[in-house]
Amino acid sequence: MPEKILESFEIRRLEILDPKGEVDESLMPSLSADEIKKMYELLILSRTFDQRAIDLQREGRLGTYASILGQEATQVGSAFTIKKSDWIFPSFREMGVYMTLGYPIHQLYQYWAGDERGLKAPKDLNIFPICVPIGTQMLHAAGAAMAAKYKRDPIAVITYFGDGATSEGDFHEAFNMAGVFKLPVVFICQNNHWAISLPRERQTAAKTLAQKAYAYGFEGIQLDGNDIFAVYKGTKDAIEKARRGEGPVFIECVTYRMSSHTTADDATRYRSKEEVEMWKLKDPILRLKLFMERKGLWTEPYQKEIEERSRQIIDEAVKVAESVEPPHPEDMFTYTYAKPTFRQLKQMEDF
Amino acid sequence: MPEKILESFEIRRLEILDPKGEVDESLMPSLSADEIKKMYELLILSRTFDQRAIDLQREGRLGTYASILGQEATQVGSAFTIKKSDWIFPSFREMGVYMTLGYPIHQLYQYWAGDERGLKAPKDLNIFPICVPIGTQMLHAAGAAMAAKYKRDPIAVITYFGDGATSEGDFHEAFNMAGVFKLPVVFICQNNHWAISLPRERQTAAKTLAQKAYAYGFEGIQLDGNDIFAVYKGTKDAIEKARRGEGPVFIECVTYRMSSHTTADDATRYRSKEEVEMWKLKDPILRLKLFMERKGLWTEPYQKEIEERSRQIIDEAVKVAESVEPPHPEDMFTYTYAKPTFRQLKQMEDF
Amino acid sequence: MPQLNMVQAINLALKEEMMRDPDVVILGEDVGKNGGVFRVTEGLWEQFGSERVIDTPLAESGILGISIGMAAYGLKPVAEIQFVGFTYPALDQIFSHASRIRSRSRGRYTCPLVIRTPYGGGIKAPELHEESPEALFCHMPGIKVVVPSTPYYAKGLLISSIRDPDPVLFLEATRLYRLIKEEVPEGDYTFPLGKARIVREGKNITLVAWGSMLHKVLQAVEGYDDVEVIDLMTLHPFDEETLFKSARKTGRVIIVHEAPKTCGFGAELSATLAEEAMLYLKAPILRVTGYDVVMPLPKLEDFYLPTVERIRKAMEDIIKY
Amino acid sequence: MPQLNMVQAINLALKEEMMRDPDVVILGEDVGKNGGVFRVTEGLWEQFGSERVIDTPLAESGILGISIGMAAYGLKPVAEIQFVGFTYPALDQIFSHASRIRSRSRGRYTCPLVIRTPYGGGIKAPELHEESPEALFCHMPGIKVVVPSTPYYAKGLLISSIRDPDPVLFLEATRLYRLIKEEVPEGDYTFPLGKARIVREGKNITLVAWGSMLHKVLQAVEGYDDVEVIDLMTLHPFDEETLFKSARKTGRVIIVHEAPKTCGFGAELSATLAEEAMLYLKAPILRVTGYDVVMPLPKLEDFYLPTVERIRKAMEDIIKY
Ligand SMILES: Cc1ncc(C[n+]2csc(CCOP(=O)(O)OP(=O)(O)O)c2C)c(N)n1
Ligand SMILES: Cc1ncc(C[n+]2csc(CCOP(=O)(O)OP(=O)(O)O)c2C)c(N)n1
Ligand SMILES: [Mg+2]
Ligand SMILES: [Mg+2]
Repeated sequence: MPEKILESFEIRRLEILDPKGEVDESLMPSLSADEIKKMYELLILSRTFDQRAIDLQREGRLGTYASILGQEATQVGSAFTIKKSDWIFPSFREMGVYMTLGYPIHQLYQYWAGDERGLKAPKDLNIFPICVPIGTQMLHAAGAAMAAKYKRDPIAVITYFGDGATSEGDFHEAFNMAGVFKLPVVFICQNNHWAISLPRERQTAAKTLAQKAYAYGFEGIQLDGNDIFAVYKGTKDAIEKARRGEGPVFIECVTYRMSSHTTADDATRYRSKEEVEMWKLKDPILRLKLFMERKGLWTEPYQKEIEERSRQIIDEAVKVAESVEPPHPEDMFTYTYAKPTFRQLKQMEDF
Repeated sequence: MPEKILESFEIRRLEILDPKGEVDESLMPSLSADEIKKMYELLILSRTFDQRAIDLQREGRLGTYASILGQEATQVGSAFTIKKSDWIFPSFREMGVYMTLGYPIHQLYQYWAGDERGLKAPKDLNIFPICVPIGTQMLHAAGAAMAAKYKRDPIAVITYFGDGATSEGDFHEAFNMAGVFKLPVVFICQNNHWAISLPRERQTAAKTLAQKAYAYGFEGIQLDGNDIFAVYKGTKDAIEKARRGEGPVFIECVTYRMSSHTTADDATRYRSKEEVEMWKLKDPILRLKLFMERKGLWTEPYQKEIEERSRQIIDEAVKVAESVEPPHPEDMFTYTYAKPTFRQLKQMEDF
Repeated sequence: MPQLNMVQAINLALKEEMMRDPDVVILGEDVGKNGGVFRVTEGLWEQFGSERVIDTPLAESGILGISIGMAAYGLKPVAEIQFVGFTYPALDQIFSHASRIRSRSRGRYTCPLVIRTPYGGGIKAPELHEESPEALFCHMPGIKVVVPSTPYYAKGLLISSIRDPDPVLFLEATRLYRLIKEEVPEGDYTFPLGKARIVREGKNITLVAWGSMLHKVLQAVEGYDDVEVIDLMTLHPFDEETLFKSARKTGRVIIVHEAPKTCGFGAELSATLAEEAMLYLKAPILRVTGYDVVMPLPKLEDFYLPTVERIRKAMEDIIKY
Repeated sequence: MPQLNMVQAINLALKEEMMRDPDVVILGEDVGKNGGVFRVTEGLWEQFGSERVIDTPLAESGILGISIGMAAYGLKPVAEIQFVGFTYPALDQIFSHASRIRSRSRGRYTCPLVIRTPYGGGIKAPELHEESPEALFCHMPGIKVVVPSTPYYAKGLLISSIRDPDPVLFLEATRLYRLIKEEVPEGDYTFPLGKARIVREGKNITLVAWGSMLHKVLQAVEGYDDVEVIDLMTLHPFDEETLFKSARKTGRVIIVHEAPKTCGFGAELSATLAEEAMLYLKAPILRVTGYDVVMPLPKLEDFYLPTVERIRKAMEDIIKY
């Protein structure tokens, strides 16, 4: 071809830990035994939280809930590398991220029970509230990164979103801003193969989501999202790069939404049992367990112990969540503006 | 690197006619002498239209006007390949496209003088009115393409936009729709290096705009937009591909906005004389002229003749535009809905 | 005649219109195989295939933008936006294009598009799933706004909306989807856009509402004699004549809506009366509305929404006046 | 004291606030080297550099989205949207985020953001360059809406807006940018948000307007005695007290705005009066507004906009009533 070639790209995929629990030692990040156990415990805690949320929802004690089942490694593995000084802009399916960062668990239940007080992050944690309108929070992440850069704060900003979110215009504008201003932001996509009933292949005709980053002049990489070591390594590299001021990275974590979209959805209407069964074999927790067993880090009693501990933590969180006084109707008015307007003051007299 | 490579891309650039008027014969599309002369005459007509518009604006006979100076080859070359059955969704800086398609020239002046009647396309021409909100019309193109596909109409839909438009969220959503539904749409970007005062390099960190197409799973190509043969060939191939139902193509035409953004802008505030001078050497009309001269298709008398003819056409168009009765105030109401509402009927009594 | 709820009535209208006219197509998120998150399009994908019941990527501006192109080309798209709160990313396409293309092209292109979307509170759903932003759309010339309140009218109004030559925003009160069943005839019938209906006649007070609030109002007026209740049904353009007639008769008007008070659609109704029918009014025009706050999450939503008590209090106030 | 036009007064406010507070940054399309398409930010890029006067890509949702993130992080962004018609693609960020982040996070994060944007007609500009959609924003709890009418107040109101802890939409009437000069002091002064001002006192009629229409009203009342003119200045939250006081005094109210009548901000003012001050009214509340049509292109815009004649006719009607 006599035409000129202007640019060329390659899209890479990182895998370290396979479904049998074996690792590629050449890629394995350095993690102490304690760190690996901590990760494992967070995976178990996340799954315990999730199962309890579904139970509570069935009993009418929570509202509609979005399960994280199957996505725990993506969430724990990535959040594991985040520092207190970093800022995080989640979507709505990141309970494992909140928990890894130490967000008060009872507040998560409070939120899912329909109480916005659950969304008030503790002072020492720079995590934004759950974001319902899909794709919109990535721009806030870019903005925070811009502010951090302006203030010379050597932090990273991390934002989470799903495969569906990549179709929204705001995704595009956020990625473009990040590229143009070389912002310290790490975009983490939980590609769980589904956006409610739309499969990934019909969300976009691109073969990978990772390749979308090149449209904005920065790097995208695909990871096995059920491989906690790949997630950890990929996000750690990206976050450190961001903290060094070397610009954004896009990480596509390929994982799977094992349950329905939410408790209000019935995934059997639109996807095959076989697909779900196939992904069960790639379970992120099982995989880490097999690895740990091989390394002598996992035993039956250990499993029992951490399951029991998780259960206690979750029991306690539910108890606290459910013993909180219901919000006062006046609460509706308190946070519209710093000070209520004349009209609001009049309206508040109804209570 | 032990990681897997999932995909790789190369971004190509097509050039045929160089600034000295020499062509790469291996790439030269087959065009008769008459066709080439027709193209040249449309370039001259476009430039004559443009210069007159600027003069009229200075005299207060038009409103703010957006010049196409320097972009004529991109416009004439691409529109030259469009059939009457195709649909076209322009932006606002495509007077050369309208004229190549045979749009009544007096209506263009009427529009720029602030009369929406100028935007009513003749029955046999499927061109949409000028679109002011940047980037939004690409979605209409995708939608029309979807409808054509549904109706099994073997047509192509062509949409034009600028480099700035590639930053808008609607650009992203339109490209994604086109990819997912494999729509018969050709996206033509007039990358004229500037979006008002923002240079292309700060519009996006991507090295080319063409590469953005790969984020949506289809092909993007860069052309020398001042090279009418490259534009013609690139768009012809893409349009024919679309008509055959083989999906979308994105064409980045690299050209230059020789004048200020509009008559209300002063480009000397933000860009260097040197840059403008450099681009003068790449003038798209000069280049074709040199080629034609070499081929014996151009002579001084010929030039005089077509300049004179263009002037007559433009004189006539201006005369017609300015002799049209001003719109009646009631006109405001006529096209809000198919039938005016009760309230509108009451309001119309004011006139 | 079958007893249908609103989901079924709307589904029936869609099915019949698609059978009647091959240019009618449906598009949106999860409208196909999944039948829509509220199952409003259930069975249509099976019946009409994926070319006519189109699952789109997650992109609201995209959905409405391509719908506009489809409509201009000659189809009659019925686009579903999953919740009205998710029309916000698509407002530019509605305001700048759907509502203007007829005007901008001087009638050469039109936009016979229906945007169906659930609206309103009372279903204990997450943020942005319970919005009532109808007033925003009523302010934009070029679009019509329809809000059915019962299955029977939902079907007739939707058929009219699909056949209307201009874009229609068709707001479906989520709380009503499965709340009421009533007889809904099969086959063609329409209810004209721009016409209100008197649900209950009376001489003392006029209560105006639409969608889900109509039922709150009907609950509130139980046991009250001589109260007139108007179901507005089309908000833009609204039926001034019916409103004036009723106001002239009763001299007392109460407007009830879910949206925040300030600049809600109640303001327009009230201002219209204050401008053109003030002479007949015996009392101030009252508005019972949502408060001027962000719609709260489920724990407080019942306090936000107008209640039977608040409506009754307004009725007492207006009578005492 | 220097005589400044509105462009200069706003520029001065920006400059002084940037000097006072390093957290104030400006961003938008062409605001940097080019100084903004109306030159409102002229000289600021030279003075404060490209880190504080930021030329962004062409993406309005992006501009406001990143502004929200910047504001939450601790900066005080002043974002320019080139024309208010181009806020439409960014409405989701305004409605779903800027106005809600304080509420959603229960005060943990806030959004001290100013969105500056030219609005309004009378400048013979292309489509979407002359919109007056202020009412849309007034309906959304969580945001404030300010419209200055003269250079002096523009400066004071902008400084207040920048220092306000909540998001403010600051609408600058394009037609006024260079129309009037007046004395504008250098240095710090503020004018409180939420307060209207009486521009002219009178006992017979109250005329309410804001931004560019204020000047049309002032022209219209020339030669009429005893007419009171209110410049609302802040539309949301608006100064009910000043309005009530005036309405109580004159008993006759005319509201003038450029936006289409239906659901314009005039509707809220009128409805508020109809609800709370009807007893004092001697005549219907009149609205002189734009028509319910798409804002026409230059050839017809003078017919669209309220004229001195239409305002005078309303004054005569209301007096005769
Ligand atoms: C703007 C917007 N449109 C639609 C929805 C409704 N909705 C909620 S989640 C969802 C799918 C999201 O898919 P994805 O981004 O892949 O995230 P996942 O649910 O898989 O975690 C949709 C359509 C929404 N919340 N926001
Ligand atoms: C949504 C929107 N934002 C801003 C503008 C104002 N504006 C008009 S043209 C323009 C620059 C467009 O740049 P580009 O897309 O490169 O087209 P060009 O002017 O170079 O032809 C801008 C910002 C607009 N018309 N629409
Ligand atoms: Mg997903
Ligand atoms: Mg350009």
